[in-house]
Amino acid sequence: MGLTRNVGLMTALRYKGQGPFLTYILHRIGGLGMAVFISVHLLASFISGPGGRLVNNIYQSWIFQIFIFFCVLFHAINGLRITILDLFPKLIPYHRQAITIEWVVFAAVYGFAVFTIIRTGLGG
Amino acid sequence: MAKVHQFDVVVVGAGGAGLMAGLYASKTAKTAIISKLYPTRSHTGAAQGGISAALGNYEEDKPEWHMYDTVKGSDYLGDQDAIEFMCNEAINAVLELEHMGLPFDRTPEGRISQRPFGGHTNNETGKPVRRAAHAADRTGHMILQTLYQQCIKNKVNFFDEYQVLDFIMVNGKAAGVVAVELATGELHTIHAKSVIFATGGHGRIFEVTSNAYAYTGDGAAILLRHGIPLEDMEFFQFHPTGIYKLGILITEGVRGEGGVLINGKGERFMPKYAPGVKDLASRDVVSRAIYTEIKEGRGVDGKNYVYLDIRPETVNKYAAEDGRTNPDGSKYNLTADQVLKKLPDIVDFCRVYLGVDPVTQMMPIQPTAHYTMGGIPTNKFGEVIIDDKNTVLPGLFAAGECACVSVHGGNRLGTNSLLDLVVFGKHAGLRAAEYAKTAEFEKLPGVAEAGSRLEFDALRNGSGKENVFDLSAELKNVMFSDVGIYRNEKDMQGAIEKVRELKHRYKNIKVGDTGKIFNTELLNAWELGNLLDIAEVVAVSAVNRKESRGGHSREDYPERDDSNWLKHTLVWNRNGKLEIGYKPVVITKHQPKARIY
Amino acid sequence: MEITVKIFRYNPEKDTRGSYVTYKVDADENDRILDVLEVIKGKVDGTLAFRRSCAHGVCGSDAMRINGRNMLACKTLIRDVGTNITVEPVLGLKIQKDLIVDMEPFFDNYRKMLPYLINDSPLPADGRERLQSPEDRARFDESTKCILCAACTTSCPSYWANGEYYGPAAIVTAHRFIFDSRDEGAAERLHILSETDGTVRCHTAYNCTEACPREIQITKAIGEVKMAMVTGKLD
Amino acid sequence: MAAKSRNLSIAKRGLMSFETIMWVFTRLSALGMYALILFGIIGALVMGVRNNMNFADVMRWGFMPNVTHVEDTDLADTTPWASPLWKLTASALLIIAVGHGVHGLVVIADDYIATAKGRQVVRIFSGIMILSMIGIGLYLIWTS
Ligand SMILES: Cc1cc2nc3c(=O)[nH]c(=O)nc-3n(C[C@H](O)[C@H](O)[C@H](O)COP(=O)(O)OP(=O)(O)OC[C@H]3O[C@@H](n4cnc5c(N)ncnc54)[C@H](O)[C@@H]3O)c2cc1C
Ligand code: HEM
Ligand code: SF4
Ligand code: F3S
Ligand code: FES
Repeated sequence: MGLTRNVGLMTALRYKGQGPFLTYILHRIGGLGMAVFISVHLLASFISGPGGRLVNNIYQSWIFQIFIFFCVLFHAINGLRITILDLFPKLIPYHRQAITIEWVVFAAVYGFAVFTIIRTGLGG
Repeated sequence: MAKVHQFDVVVVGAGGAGLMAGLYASKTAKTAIISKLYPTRSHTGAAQGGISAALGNYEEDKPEWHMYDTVKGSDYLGDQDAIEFMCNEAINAVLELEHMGLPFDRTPEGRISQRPFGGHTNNETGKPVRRAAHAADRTGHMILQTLYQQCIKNKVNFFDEYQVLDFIMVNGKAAGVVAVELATGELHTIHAKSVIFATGGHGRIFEVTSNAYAYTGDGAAILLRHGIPLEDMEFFQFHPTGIYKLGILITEGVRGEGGVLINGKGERFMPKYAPGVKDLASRDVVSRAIYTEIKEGRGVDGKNYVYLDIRPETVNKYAAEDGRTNPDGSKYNLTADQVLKKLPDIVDFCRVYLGVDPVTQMMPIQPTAHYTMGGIPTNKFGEVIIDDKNTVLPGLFAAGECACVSVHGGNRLGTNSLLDLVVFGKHAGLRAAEYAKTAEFEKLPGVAEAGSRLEFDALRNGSGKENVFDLSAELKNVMFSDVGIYRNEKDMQGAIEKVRELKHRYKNIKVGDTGKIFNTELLNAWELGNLLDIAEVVAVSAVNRKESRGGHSREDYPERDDSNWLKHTLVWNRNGKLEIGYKPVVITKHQPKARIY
Repeated sequence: MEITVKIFRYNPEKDTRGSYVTYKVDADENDRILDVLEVIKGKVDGTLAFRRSCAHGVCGSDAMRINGRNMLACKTLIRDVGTNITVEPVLGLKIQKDLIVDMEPFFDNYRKMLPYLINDSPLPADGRERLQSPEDRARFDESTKCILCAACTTSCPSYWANGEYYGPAAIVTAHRFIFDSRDEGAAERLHILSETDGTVRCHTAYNCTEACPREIQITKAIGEVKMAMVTGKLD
Repeated sequence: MAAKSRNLSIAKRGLMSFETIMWVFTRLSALGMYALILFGIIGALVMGVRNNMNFADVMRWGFMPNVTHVEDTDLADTTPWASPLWKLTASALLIIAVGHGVHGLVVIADDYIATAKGRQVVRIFSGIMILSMIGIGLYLIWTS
């Protein structure tokens, strides 16, 4: 009797949380992305050989760099915000403003990085 | 067959009264609390303003003054022995709540903070006194939570979301109740030695009401069907300040903090009606004043509402005019910030439901049905009385808004209800446990729940066309307009006929939901049956009382008539016919005199 | 004005899964969603099941998902959400019928927080109240506002993922006592909350704070509890 | 009446639980990583990369100051970039990041796995992962 309590991924993503919910999801994706990237990267470098080189070549392609840079930058900037707010809970009511600032900083740094990656990527 | 449970004491209702009774009964007896709502959803949680006790934390105050104010507030219909008992117990009751953890607001010295409330005065000067202990404007919420928490701590048994349908009486004694488990539709018989009813009021018989959907008078209606009388049902309190159209309550605390009522012409009108305490007069007085203003064409835009104004500049202007001072003698000065701090929920209600910000705008208000003064007659130990000789029905108790002790008489003072719950809830619990110690379990009849099952089946299988929603809308409408703030013979007779017609049509009701799990349609239909029964009693009692007293104001008998009507009404249901009787009022210290504020 | 309301329907006695049914009803822009549900139940389909009591946002009965977010049906007006409305039960609790979900796990978590004042010291000798300064009282004022509606807990992605998490509402309850200067049970509560299903399950997703109809700064309260765990400071 | 200052002594509340310690570690390691990354970027600037490296490469170096990360750039001489100072910095970053990252994975796993047994498996697995990744990482840093 009764439907289960399970919440499917799609249902969860369709929940209309606000900006902070989005940053939570992106932070998680970023962290997971980096963790996977770093482990694979380490293993690949360790094994080296053709397989390892293939992996590292993929990693060095500019398309992949754009993705991993997103993970790193977003996670780092958002992580700093989380850390600050966590250590000073009094600031939490201002999280909306904090997130706005965070997006501005992120957009500037990430935009510049993507620009140079693409330029070098296409240029040679 | 229904499931059978056995407890020494069973409490029906988990509001302030039920939890307090359960808490105290459980100290010595095996106790269960049954509630159709999760306990924290009970209507006690809606109470805003405060709970009264002559703590004197700001200025001199005495239980005797509290008693006199309550007697006067009741328009001398309250039983003075019970009132004296309650007012004396008040101080310890409030302190006990604090000891249980209730987060009252605090004075600068760290004591419980108190605010003025309508009808509470210093008897020597006649000036309002700070008697209402409060936790912001959610005192009831905090009482409800604190008591529920104490019950958890004391491991009281809860039957949450079980609706009691019937009372089991064997050999003239209480033997238990029948309840339906909402989640499964299953019937349960709860066998008990003592049964305490604490099911709250029946304000849902009126259209504009501050009362919850759950306020359908279940307890009173169930007992009425078992031949137990209901007392003083003509007395229903209309609170002067409900949000226009919605009826949501704006606490009297707003006026306690200095808010004033303003009519359509922009005038403050209360000084005309109550020159002494003005906007802080007793509720019936203020409600009638508003109604009179509206009737004489001074409502806002000619409509049936006026304004309540808590904007600091207005408050300070009139406070200066009235010579109001702080306890230390300095000039009273309210700031916008204080409004937000002391009345956060009110500010929130106005913003959400009216789109009005009370700090800068006036609130449109109209009187709203609010509180059931009458109810199941009890003595001051919560024992239910079944006749004019104060005969007790062994094992049956009632407390809270569903009961009539009577401490509120013709009109309840603000904050006295929460006090009533705590004081009489406690004593009902203690008495019930004590009774259970010596009493034996009565043998249950063969199929105790048969009656309820039949009742349900009749509703469920009804082939009729009548719709619950329409019937209840018609009922509320006629009760509000014809048995409302002002009453007269002709309208009320019409209302009685209408109610009887509705009762007739009710037999033809259609319930579309045939399921068992959360069949809320069926339960709503059953509750409508209670509303109809109660409404009839209210209207019949009201027509019968040919005078004006407290909340009962008749246009055709505008004066109070102590020589004929200084007595309680009792109404029995004898085989479907209502019979009226009377009970004397207990008068000890204060002889009736004119009631002027 | 005619509005369109799409409601999640599930009758455990007939259906194996839920479905959406669309209703068109007349309403005023100042009507509450609860009023609309009442009209649908009263006039169109009586089998529609939902909880409600106070109808003005103080009892916590009617948290549900309205247009994809948790809200109280009685505190949400048509004018706030428009005329195309979707109403669904909250997430993360078992659906029992239509908009009614099983609240037991929610209250179980509440009870795990030792939700009562713990103070074994003797009462003041004069039998009067325990003293508390207005500042100390203000310290936990916000968390006393909680009406246990579950809007927060059922909006929390951590709670969706894992029903063992005590959830924001329980932590708000704990906060109400931990920061009450009269209470002496803080150590016990912090101990309970420092386990794997306690505050570490909160990843500051803020859905709870956004959902709370009482406007409690829940994430802040959780943050304060976390810091109390680390520093032992209770003021 | 004045506000009361309340403190729970360690004796009263006991030591922090593992979860709380790791919660603190995650924040401190985040700050630590910031410090090391900043150190790396400043170092890169001091070593005069302005004309020979693009912004993205500087960032890459910052996030892991290992010489292999600058081998594909236009730098004429990478010897200073392979100094023990940078190897130490890289090692510190590696250890902190792996601890932080793998514990992060445990946190995510705990969100979805609620049984005591499942959680134990995750913890054992994460221990193995931390040790092997740090081992491999150190090996790579000090042999390149
Ligand atoms: C908006 C508002 C503001 C108020 N403000 C104040 C104030 O400031 N001061 C003051 O003193 N008073 C105030 N009052 C009045 C006071 O709050 C109520 O009179 C009081 O709370 C009633 O408490 P109770 O315990 O009798 O009933 P409730 O708290 O309503 O409890 C009734 C209980 O009975 C249960 N129940 C009902 N029927 C059944 C059934 N058939 N089967 C099982 N269970 C059932 C319900 O589930 C509920 O748990 C206010 C009232 C309102 C509406
Ligand atoms: C400057 C760098 C970094 C900062 C400031 C940072 C900050 C944080 C913070 C504050 C958290 C806790 C989030 C929470 O509890 O809600 C976190 C979680 C996490 N971090 Fe990092 N981090 C950084 C680098 C990394 C790196 C390099 C990795 C990968 C190896 C990583 C992987 C993770 C993972 C997997 C989580 C768990 C995610 C989650 O709980 O949703 N982080 N990080
Ligand atoms: S914290 Fe807010 S959202 Fe959560 S249960 Fe309490 S009132 Fe509801
Ligand atoms: S939504 Fe959940 S993750 Fe934390 S901030 Fe609220 S409890
Ligand atoms: S009905 Fe009480 S909160 Fe909505």
